[in-house]
Amino acid sequence: DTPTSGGDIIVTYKDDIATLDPAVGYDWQNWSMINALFSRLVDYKPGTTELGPSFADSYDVSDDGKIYTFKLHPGVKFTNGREVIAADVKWSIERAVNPKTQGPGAGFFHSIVGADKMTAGTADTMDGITAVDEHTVKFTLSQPDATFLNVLALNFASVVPKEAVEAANGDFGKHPVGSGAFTLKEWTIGQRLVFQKNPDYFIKERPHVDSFTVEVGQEPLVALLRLQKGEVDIAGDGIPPAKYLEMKKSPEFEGMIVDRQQLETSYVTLNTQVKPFDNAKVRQAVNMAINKDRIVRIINGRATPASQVLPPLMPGYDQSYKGYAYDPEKAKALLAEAGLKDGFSTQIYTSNTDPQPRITQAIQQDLAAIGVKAEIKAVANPNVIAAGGTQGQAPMVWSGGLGWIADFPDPSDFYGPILGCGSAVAGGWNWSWYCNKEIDARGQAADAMPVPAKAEERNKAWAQIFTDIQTNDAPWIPVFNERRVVAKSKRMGGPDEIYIDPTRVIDYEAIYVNK
Amino acid sequence: MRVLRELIRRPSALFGLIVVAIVLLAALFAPWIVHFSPDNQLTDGLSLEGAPLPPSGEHLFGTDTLGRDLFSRVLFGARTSLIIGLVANGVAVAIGLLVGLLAGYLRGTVGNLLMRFTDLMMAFPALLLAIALAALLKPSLWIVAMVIALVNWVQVARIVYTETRGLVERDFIVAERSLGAGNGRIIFLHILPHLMPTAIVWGTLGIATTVLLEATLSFLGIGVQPPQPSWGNIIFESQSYFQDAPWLVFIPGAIILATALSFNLIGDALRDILDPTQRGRL
Amino acid sequence: MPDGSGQEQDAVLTVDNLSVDALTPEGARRVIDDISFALAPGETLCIAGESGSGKSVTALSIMRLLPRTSLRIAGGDIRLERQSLPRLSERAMRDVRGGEIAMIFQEPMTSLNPVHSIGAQLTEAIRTHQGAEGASVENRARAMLDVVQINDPARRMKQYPHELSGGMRQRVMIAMALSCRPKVLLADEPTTALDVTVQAQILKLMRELKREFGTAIILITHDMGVVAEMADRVAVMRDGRIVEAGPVLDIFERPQADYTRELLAAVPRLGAFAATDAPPRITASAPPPVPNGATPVLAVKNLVVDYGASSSLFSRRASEAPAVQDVSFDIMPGQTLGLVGESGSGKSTTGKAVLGLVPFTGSVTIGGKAIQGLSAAAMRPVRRAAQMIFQDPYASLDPRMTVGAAIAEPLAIHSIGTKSERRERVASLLGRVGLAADHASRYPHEFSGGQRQRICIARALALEPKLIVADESVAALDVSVRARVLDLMLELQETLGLSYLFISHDMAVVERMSHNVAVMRAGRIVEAGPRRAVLSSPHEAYTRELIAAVPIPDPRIANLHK
Amino acid sequence: MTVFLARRLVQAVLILLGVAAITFLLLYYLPADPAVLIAGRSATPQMVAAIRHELGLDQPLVMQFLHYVGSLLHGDLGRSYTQKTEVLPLILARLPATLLLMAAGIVVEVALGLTFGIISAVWRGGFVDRSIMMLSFVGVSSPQFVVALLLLYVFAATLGWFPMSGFGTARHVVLPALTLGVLGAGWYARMVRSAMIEVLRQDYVRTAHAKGLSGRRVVLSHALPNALLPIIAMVGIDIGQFMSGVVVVEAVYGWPGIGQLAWQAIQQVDVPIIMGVTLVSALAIVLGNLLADFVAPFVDPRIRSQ
Ligand SMILES: Nc1ncnc2c1ncn2[C@@H]1O[C@H](COP(=O)(O)OP(=O)(O)OP(=O)(O)O)[C@@H](O)[C@H]1O
Ligand SMILES: Nc1ncnc2c1ncn2[C@@H]1O[C@H](COP(=O)(O)OP(=O)(O)OP(=O)(O)O)[C@@H](O)[C@H]1O
Ligand SMILES: [Mg+2]
Ligand SMILES: [Mg+2]
Repeated sequence: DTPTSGGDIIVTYKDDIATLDPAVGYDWQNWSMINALFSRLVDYKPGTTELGPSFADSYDVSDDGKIYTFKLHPGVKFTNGREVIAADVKWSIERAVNPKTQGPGAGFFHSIVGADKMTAGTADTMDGITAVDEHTVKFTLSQPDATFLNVLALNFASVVPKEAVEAANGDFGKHPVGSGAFTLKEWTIGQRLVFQKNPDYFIKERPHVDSFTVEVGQEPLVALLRLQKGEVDIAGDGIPPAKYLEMKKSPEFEGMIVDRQQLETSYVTLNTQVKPFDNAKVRQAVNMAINKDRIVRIINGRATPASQVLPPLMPGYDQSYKGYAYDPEKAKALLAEAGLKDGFSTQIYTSNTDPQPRITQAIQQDLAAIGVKAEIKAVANPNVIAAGGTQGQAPMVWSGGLGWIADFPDPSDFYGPILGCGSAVAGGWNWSWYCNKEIDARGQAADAMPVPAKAEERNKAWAQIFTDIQTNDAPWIPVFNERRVVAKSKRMGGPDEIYIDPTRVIDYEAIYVNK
Repeated sequence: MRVLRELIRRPSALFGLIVVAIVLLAALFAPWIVHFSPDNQLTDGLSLEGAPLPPSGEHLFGTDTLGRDLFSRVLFGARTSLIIGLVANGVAVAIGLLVGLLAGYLRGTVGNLLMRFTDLMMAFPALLLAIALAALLKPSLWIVAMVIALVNWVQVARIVYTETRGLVERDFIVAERSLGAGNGRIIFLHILPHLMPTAIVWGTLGIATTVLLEATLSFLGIGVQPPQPSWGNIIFESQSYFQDAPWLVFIPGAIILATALSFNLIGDALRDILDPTQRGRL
Repeated sequence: MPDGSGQEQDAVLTVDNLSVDALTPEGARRVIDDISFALAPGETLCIAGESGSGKSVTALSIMRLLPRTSLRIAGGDIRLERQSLPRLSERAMRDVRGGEIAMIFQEPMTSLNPVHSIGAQLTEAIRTHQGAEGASVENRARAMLDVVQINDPARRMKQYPHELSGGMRQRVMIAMALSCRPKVLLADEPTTALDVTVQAQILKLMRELKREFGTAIILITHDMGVVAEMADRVAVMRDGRIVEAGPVLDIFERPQADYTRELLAAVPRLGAFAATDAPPRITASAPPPVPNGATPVLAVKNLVVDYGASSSLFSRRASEAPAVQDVSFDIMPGQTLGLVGESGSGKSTTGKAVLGLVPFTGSVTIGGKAIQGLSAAAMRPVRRAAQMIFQDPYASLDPRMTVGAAIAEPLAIHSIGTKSERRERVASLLGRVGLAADHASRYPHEFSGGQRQRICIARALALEPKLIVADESVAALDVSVRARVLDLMLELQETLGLSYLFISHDMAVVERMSHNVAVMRAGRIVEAGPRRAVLSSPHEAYTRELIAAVPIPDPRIANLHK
Repeated sequence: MTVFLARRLVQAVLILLGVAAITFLLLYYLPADPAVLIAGRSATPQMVAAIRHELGLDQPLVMQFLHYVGSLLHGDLGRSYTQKTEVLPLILARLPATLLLMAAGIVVEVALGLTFGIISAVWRGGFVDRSIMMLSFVGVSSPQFVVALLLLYVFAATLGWFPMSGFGTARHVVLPALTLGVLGAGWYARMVRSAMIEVLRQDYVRTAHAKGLSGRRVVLSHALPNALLPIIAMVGIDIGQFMSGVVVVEAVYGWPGIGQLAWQAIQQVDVPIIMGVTLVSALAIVLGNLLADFVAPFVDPRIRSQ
């Protein structure tokens, strides 16, 4: 079936949309909307993890992998009518890195020359980005970075018109102007946002729908009811656990449920700096204690048990690696070897939204079976994050609800921010406080391998890194890889992967209405 | 003794007494009554797809979303919830009575300060207090009981304040003062008894609301933590299942209702028995 | 011997073998036992009798307003003309109430709705039964207030019950009952709270009503003077029965029942004690009451009480007319000051101020101690020495406390005696005011008005204080009990050297009790001095008026007034 | 009266300051660090520090508070951390919806509560009374989320009488207001009943009967006003109670009020929004109580003359 053009659709979310500023927005609701409002030099092909040019017609990478030069597509226009030029690219990325913007994306651009000065607040521009001419922009990196193209495909690298940002006077997030597939037509705070097709979008035939309206503040259970009555086209929050089985079984919902893998792993971090988890044997023992199949059953089979850090869709995933099999007897033996025959008491932090406390209770019961008494601390997300990021505080953290969904489909994204030494700091996200200098060095080496020339080799290197980490040090208990579930009305067309896009969540550019 | 006899004579109060007795006994003897540990996530407690099981001979009240026996959870939950509903709520009503009464009776600077403090507490969002306490303190049943007491006394104080203001104008209070009665005596012997109807209404209606409030607070991390059951958190955990697994919501709900109602029946009867102007006909 | 005077056929109201039970946890107790009487149009039946004998209950039974939870008609019939009231529908009864039978309740203090203005309550009655609307109703209401001699009716209409004195509230009640010119008027002690001049006015009003509209009146009173002045026929009640009934002259001149005789014998007459300076001695051996040069028990200087004054952080403002203005007087140990004056003149207010129960300015010294600004603790010994008997006995008793506990209350407050000693004390106090010891376990609402008053007296006496402020404290008592209580008060004065501030509008009683008399009007003392001087040769016209208005308990003389 | 008003206003301002101070203090001591949350997962400690500096969070508590109060006096509630926009317009945009919902909720609960409470008191002890009291208990004991969804399933999804979600027309208000009101109605019914029973046995009620007034008039015009005092106090209090109730109700019915805003802000430790909502709701509560104090004298003249 080929996409047809036209149609207005309604999407619902529970939470309000925080901002549409591409330098700031970083949650899975606004991610896809920002993606649709703005454009970037490079982008992924819809529904895939394949990178390709976007408003850059072509790009060049120097042999040492340190210089990237992009040729911009001429005639790409912001929706305020002005053409996008190279200086806009420079200004936009600098803006995303500038601490004054208070954006969460600054760290991604660390490899560009001058980024460190910018983030430290000692410089206002970055030497590593130059607008060679109106349609050429050049990036100079301080070291080779295999993920750099992925970084440029992130929302944070979107181009924004300086004059519009300044005109918005600090409120650009509510008055976004971009060069993407859609424009924001109306925003009624707390009620709805209306996105309208950008007729001047530089990719012809896209987007397909004339407009999409995002209604916020919609309770997921109610959204499903409305979906059933045809008032809603996409229930953005998916299907709450309470309704999942019923809908899955009901013929009425046939064809309305999209259920797909994403780049996600849910895990328990084991704090390698807290006794007795400072002992690798103990970490391996608890790894064997968890009955992942039963946990998956508790969430109605909406996930697959995980054996390793990387999710199956990620390059570098090691099909052959089996991890630690469920074996309480062996776990007990290992504990005894570690001198903890009688087990021990510890704590496990978890987010307090359903189903996380339930999953944690299942983990708790499994641990109890090998003599580990884990007290559950179910608290709000920010407090989980705070506890995890405080040295010596949280022995175990269940990541569900704050789980690691990759920013881009590259294995390094699963290392640096959550397992590398650089993030084992106060306020960091390495809640295992795992720091292995040798592995760190291997990771840096892998990231310096040029892509795509050595992509295969690089993936192998990463695969080895992750299996080594898990085999030797076991700082995590990878529990499962959760699938995403979205409910859509029957009139919505297109393959599943554009509703659960690995990099965009919902690909508003690609979805269409069946005629 | 006379009071108890009169209570038993009233059918509704007797009914209340019986229900309360059953609930108390069940809470007390829970370990000897149930077949399953309340925390045991039974392997066969969920369907293959992971759905909870409806009530059956094996599981009287069915199982919850983790495959635990709901009957034993409800029984063990009674311990938590009774403490919340009776102690926390009782303390809240007591504090409210005391503050409202003092403020209404004393007037002047002290009364004014008390009332402004009450206003401050009332204007201050309870939820925020709860969240902050959750972050700062170790969650436990007693903490949540304390928070509920801290949060709930305010309304009682307000109402009692208004009533007391009316009472102190009455002649018999003036008469009492003329006899030389101290403030303590007037407050406790002459004003307090007149506030009993209000106290009973709040005390008994508060049972259900505080039991539910406990669940909210536990959810925010200051109350009992999983897997410890309470009536409130059994409902709260599964309230979105009210269609697909109604027993998870409506059974504990009905039990909360029955308990609160029973206490109320007793309270109403007590009020009538203790109120001399109502003596005479039943 | 009910008086079946043979006029049953054309009677407006007939009561036939009425019995009423009080419901108690111990079972039913009969409070009205088989009474019968009939009332002809235009006739006035006075029901006199002992306090607690069932007078009020009879009236309430006729109105069908017995408290549902505690009293119930056990038998008999009540007929308004041909209609049997107990069998009427509630709807039909509504038209009877207020329209055909109106009632003035015994307790004026609590019988007016505190949240409605006087005007609203008055006009409502008129509107309900007359169907009139608008300004004419207002005018009627104002006129009624005028009739019951409430000054400044236009302002009073806008006031609320708590802003009125006891007597004024009583008059509002009367105005309300009279406003619809009912066929039958039930007046339960309508003038007890009133000073004699107003009483005279009200009685005159009732007579006019009777003459003009043929209103039949049941007048419940224990004031034999009023009976003599008003009654065509009299029924004397005791213990729930009518012990004697008959035309007024017969009763006064040829009383049959012992109780009636007792009653008549106890009637005080103004001028009976005109020959002596001090009240009559009860015990011969009593010491002379006033030791020379003693300090006064109570000294009041320039007392001002202003209810309207508001003192706040930001402003201080005085109202135009304080309730009490510049009042000064002394009371010596063992002496009584009788305070008389028209209703609303500030008597109760003075009494309350003297005990520091309302804010005042000026100086009040009790037992040599200035009470202004005293802390609660410092005030305690003063409180023990000075007690008050409140004008409204019902309102001044805690409804949730048994009468026994209420009387023991002052003892408990001042930690006197053990529990059992207190119990004995309560029993003896109850006995002394003419109540039974087993009344101690009952609650205030189970008593009649007079009984409640006696309870309050007992409570005030419990501490054997040095000074008692007695505010209309025998007003609701029937003469025999009243005589007993007054004797008791005098006896205590002699044996204990008690002093009284005796507030009353009953001149005969004041004469009997007082050493000195002060006359109040509009918040000021207009005349004061030794009793004999004030009562026999008053200087002020107002005082003379007061004395002249006292009803004389002799139907032959009284008939001259009619 | 003006003096009274002025004094209460001064007190109100003090209370608001107190609320601001306590809230500020509590939020300050929360373990969650807004800078960490804003900086995101890829941030280095320097970036977090830079953002902390940008937010002024590196200053001492007292300075932060003074600065906050300073801008407050200029009507500036600060900027949201997560939304990067002024807080005041965010709140103002949502406030009318919440106020409307609360007003409707109060109307529902007072109307239901008064009606049922009065009926109960008048027919005290009878079948009607018992049923009403039972119902009031059901109302009070029901979790609001479940009530909201049940009403929505029945009246919106199945019967289609009301829209399922949204805001705008009168029909939108009905279900949310009912949900909010049902719980409160139970309370009111009990309070009213209890107060009415007390009043109905007063002497002046007997007087009203003696005037020959109809039962309805006696109850409504003579008894009720005397029982209203505690009820008025309740309404004042309710505004505070509703603040937490609206979170659930707004969420279920997609009602664009500040309850949802507050809930999200709390989840994200968006301090300026939490402070803003707290202050606005505190203001509403203070005003509500002020209003209650203000109305009370009109109902009870005895208070008026004090
Ligand atoms: N609480 C009050 N607030 C305002 N005014 C009052 C109050 N109590 C009494 N007054 C006014 O004070 C004046 C004196 O009242 P007070 O009760 O002292 O009269 P009284 O002499 O005792 O009359 P009575 O014989 O009728 O009882 C009256 O005009 C009355 O309206
Ligand atoms: N609500 C009640 N419950 C029980 N007993 C009552 C109640 N009201 C009155 N009684 C009793 O009924 C008897 C008659 O009371 P009633 O009020 O008719 O006396 P009364 O003749 O009016 O006396 P007084 O002159 O003192 O007013 C009294 O013994 C009293 O104790
Ligand atoms: Mg009487
Ligand atoms: Mg008086």
